[in-house]
Amino acid sequence: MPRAFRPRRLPEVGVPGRGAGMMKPTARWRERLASVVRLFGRNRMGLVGLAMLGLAIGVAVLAPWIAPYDPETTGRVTIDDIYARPSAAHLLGTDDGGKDVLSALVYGARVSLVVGFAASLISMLIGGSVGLIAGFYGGRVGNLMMRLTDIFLVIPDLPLMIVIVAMVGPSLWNIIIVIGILGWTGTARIVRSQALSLKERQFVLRARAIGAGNFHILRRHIFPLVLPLIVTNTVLVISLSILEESTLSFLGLGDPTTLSWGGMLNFAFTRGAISTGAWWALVAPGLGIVWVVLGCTLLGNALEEAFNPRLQSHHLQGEERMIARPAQPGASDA
Amino acid sequence: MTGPDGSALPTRGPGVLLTVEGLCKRFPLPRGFIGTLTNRPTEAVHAIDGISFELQRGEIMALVGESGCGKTTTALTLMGLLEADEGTIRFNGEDVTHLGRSVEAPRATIAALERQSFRREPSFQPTLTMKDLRRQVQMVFQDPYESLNPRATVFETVAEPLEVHGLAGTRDQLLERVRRALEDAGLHPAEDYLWRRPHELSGGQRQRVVIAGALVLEPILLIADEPVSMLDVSIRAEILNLLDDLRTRRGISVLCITHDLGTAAYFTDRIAVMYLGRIVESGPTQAVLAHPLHPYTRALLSVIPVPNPRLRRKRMILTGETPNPVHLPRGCRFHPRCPIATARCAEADPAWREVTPAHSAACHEAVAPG
Amino acid sequence: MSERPTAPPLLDVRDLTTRFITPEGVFHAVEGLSFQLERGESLGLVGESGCGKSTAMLSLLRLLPAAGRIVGGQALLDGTDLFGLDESDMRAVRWHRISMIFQGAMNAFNPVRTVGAQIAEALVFHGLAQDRGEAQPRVDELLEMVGITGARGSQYPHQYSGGMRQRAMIAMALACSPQVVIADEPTTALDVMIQAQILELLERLQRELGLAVILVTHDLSVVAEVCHRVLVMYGGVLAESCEVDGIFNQPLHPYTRRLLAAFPDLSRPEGKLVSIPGYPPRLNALPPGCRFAPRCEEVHERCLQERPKPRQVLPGHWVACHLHEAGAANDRT
Amino acid sequence: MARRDYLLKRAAWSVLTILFVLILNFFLFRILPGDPTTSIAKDPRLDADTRAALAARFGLDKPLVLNVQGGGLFDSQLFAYVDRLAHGDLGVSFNYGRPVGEILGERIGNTVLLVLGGQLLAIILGVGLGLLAAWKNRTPLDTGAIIFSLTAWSLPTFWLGILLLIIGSTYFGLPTAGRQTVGMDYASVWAQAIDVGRHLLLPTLTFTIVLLGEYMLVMRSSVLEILSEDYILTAKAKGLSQGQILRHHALQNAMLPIVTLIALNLGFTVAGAIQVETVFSWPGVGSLIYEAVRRQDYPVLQGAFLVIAISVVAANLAADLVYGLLDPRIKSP
Repeated sequence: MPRAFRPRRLPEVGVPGRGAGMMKPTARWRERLASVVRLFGRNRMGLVGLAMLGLAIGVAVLAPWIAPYDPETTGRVTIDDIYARPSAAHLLGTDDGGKDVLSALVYGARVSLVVGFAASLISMLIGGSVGLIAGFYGGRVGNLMMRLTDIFLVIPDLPLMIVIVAMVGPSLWNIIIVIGILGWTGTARIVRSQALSLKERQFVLRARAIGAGNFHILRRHIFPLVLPLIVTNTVLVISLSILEESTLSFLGLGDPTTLSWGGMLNFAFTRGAISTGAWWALVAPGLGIVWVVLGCTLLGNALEEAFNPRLQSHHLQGEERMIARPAQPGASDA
Repeated sequence: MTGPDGSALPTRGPGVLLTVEGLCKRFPLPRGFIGTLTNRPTEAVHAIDGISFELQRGEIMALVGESGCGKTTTALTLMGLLEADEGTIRFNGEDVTHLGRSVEAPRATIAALERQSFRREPSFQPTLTMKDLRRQVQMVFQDPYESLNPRATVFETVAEPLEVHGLAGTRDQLLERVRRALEDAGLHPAEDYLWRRPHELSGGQRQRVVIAGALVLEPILLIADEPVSMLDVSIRAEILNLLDDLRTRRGISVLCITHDLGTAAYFTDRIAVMYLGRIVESGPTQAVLAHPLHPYTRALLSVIPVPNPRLRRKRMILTGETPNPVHLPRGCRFHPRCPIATARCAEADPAWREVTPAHSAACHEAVAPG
Repeated sequence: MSERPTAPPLLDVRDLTTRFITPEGVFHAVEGLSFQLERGESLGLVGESGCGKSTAMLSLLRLLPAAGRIVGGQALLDGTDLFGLDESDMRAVRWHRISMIFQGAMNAFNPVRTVGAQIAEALVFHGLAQDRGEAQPRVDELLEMVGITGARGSQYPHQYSGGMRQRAMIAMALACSPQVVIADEPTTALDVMIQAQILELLERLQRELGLAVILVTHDLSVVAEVCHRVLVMYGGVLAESCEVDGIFNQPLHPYTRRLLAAFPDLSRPEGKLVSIPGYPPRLNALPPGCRFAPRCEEVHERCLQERPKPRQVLPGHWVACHLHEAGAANDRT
Repeated sequence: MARRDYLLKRAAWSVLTILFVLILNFFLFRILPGDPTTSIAKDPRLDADTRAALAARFGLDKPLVLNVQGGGLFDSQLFAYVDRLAHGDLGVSFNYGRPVGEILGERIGNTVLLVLGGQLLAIILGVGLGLLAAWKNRTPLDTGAIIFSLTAWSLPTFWLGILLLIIGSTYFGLPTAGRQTVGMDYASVWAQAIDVGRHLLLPTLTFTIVLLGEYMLVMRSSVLEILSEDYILTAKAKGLSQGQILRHHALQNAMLPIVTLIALNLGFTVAGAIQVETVFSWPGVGSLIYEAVRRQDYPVLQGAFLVIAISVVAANLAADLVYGLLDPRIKSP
């Protein structure tokens, strides 16, 4: 009743039994899952993102069967093979070493995805736990963690990554670890603020009044409500990690033993692809990065909408359609 | 009744359940950055400032006051969710004031408690722990929209207290106890509600689920903080009647915290009126309504709207708002807003007096009716 | 009030019908609501949450959310149909002729602008002052009228207490000297003492300024205290409407009677509070007959099939109930 | 919290962060493998005396953090480092053989020019577009703006730079590298400014597009939230037009999260600068880092990181101060 001033929520109505109450828990789980899928399905952009990501994963897994050439072995290279235009033999042309760009592109998907998933897993674990501890437990340890997060939030990531990778040496694992341990601050901040507001909620107070301890409350009331947020955030962190990996590789800090999209661009950029007009060597790997990152971004965006549905409209909308009565000039019958 | 050490307790009748004496709770205000550096003395909000009352077994008592008078702080302190700065809380004769700090009792003690509840065996007086206290004192919160975890099913919510206290037993036993609690709270058939989530329930049903969650531990005291103020008028009565019912059938005592004197009048035995962290008047409901002793109670009564236009009467409207309990006024804390204040009121804090039997007030001017 | 007015009413709402078009279906929020408001009259609009009372008021000012559609009816303000105006003419009507006091004034003020500036804004936009400076004396006057010293006008909403914010909201509503003030649950979130202060203020201003006030509330007793006439809504339709005394001392609609019994009444505390079992109707799946029929104790076969129309069963006393067809009203005294 | 308190707290906080950066920087270069001074002093091919002499020369014989063996508690590598920094000594570049401070000083202006221009454009466009998209929520315009923003966000900065470089040089004849045309004699300052501007065009555009997406998305969701607030309904009820509501009520409130975002985004901006400068050979700090990485010029790397980190902290503080000015809830409690 005090919510009358919020008509955008639509009049609240009592919810008499819908028969749903009779269902078994498993059936209700399926129903819930279905409702998330339905909500998600309404967002076309999310479906597109999911498809893009799925295709990239498929390509990465099936790389040996898809790629027309083996990127490791280089046959005899003649001058004509270097930066050869796209042709039937090389659908996307060749690169500065005379190798097939398409094959490198297919195998490069593996590096991007592995770095993206592994690094964001690390970020999620660190960020999620720091955020939960800082937000929920508070106290001295929580406060310290909060401060530390604030400091790491301010320190620019990429310069620090460059410095560390330059010094420890660019191996795939080093890159994953560095991206992972520097990418957690965003997650920590979001999880922290969510946990902070959740712990003030009345159902947490109720749990305390029952006699529940911190761990119980964390497990039963905080974590399940923070989880969707962590998942959504992780998807976005994957795209960020992939971007960061490609940037490091482009700057010459990629793992020299594996060929990533960023590394392909680095070679093309530093070895005259621009001046030779070999646009295919530049465009193809870049599109690869955009494909995967955009897929993740669209998916993350859709997940956010699904978990945290936004309002359909705001106060400045619907003015023109508000009067919808049939025209009745001068109708007076009262 | 006597306390655990054999000393006489200030009891009235055989069944004093809860005794609160001189309870104080202050919240220090943040001093700010400069304040901390210069070590400025810390100011504090005097949320509750020396309240005392008794609650009998099987009694429903209302603690009435406006927002900011400290009634919710009182509830949280009684629940052990806040620790009192001064004063004592005795539950069943035992001092439970600082249980929040104590270590948990060994499992054997808890097992003993399970076998012998206080109600059946008043002579048995083991040392209480916080966890035991939590089993016997349960709370119902104001906002049923907020006091349920939106992701948890009704079953999970109601079963949670049993799990926390390690009383879950087998799945079937658990289900049975949850079902019984739901039925007791007026949700029947319980099967219809077990697997619903809060958004599938109406406001009244949610509040019933909260009450079921409190009942499942079979408490002997229920602290209800504004149990109906967020509900539609047409369903308030069913919740209030449910509380009344629990008292009649189970002998559960209820401490109802509310701002609504009108509602309190309907189902409570006794009313205590709070103003600025203190109880200013307390007595049997009928006596307080018929002959309010304290001017603040009189004012509160006069402004409660009565749904009968023929009874429009002179309202006694106090000016201003309840002051901030940081700097308490000298003398009687009500005197700056009091319509009958005298010079004496600005000087001396009035003593707590029993004006007529069981009906007391803290006012210099309070006189027995007639 | 009881004497028949000769002049046409100030506000004449006829057959107002408002719906919400949503993915969950069409919500029949207000259906065929008619009422009149006389000059200087105070009308109470009572009902539980979701009964359509706020929607009806927002419809008058055409402030519905985007899903809202006014699908029928007229709202004649001094003979002009508000629903026939174009948007810019409607803007001129808002606040200048009909203003609104919102519930929860906490959120009704912009947090980053001073209270004074927000009151002055209304004056400037309606051409009652050239600029902020020229509006200042009027802003001070308005604030003082509601008991706030003018100097506090330069403060921000968060520096006000709840009661003061509600006073400031009233001051803002009166800025352009409107003929009609709609007060939507003006005291719901406030303490009893502050509620009494605000109600007293509203009563005083209404008397002194000759305002016509529509008081929207769920609280029957508030209406009993301050209104001349009452309109009870249930499930989007009118249930009963008459002078305030009639509603409380001769309620005809079963819903009104049940609702009265659910209210605590300090003048007869020996009575027992009774709740109304069941739920209000879902506005996107309405029963075919009377909307109260599923909860009604006196339900008949007819109630389940046919919707009752509002009828005047006593002078000035309208009821929408099959039990009270014309002439059937004499069974109660 | 009083404003003075807020400002002091933020300032103290920034100092603490800078201290942390200093210590981090020190340890990074002492502990991680790869620092040549450390490795030389440990080179097993040298005899023990030479190693000791080298270590003494670089101060590596001293304890790392605190000297507890005697000779003063602060006679350690850490405090020697801090002492050198305090005198503006950032070491000598391996590659250029000149003090790092000097090299950075020459280049920092160019980076600021680039970053500032790109930021300003991105903020103006992002805020405008975000406001528009939110206002026209769920229309094709809104969808288009979202898709554009998400795509822009997903573009690797360096790749976008390369694309624009190819397009700009092929079709528009724009210069592709450096700050100005090499060996050009300028007739006037004006002519020089035009030349620099032509060089600046593509890098700034790259920068703007990359930043634009996020600003737009945040502005959009921030405005959406504000336009759903109760005070917007109040403003509408007051008779304000849509444009007036957007200008007077939505814009300032929505800017608050943008200010925070700008502060948080500075690290991202720096990352963008490194990439853009690398692609366009823009003689700023970013391309200096790129060169230092290729040539393993550690003193330059260390110095550049320190300068960047401190500037970001300082800019963050500035953003905090602006926030304090914009939000009255901090200004006057």
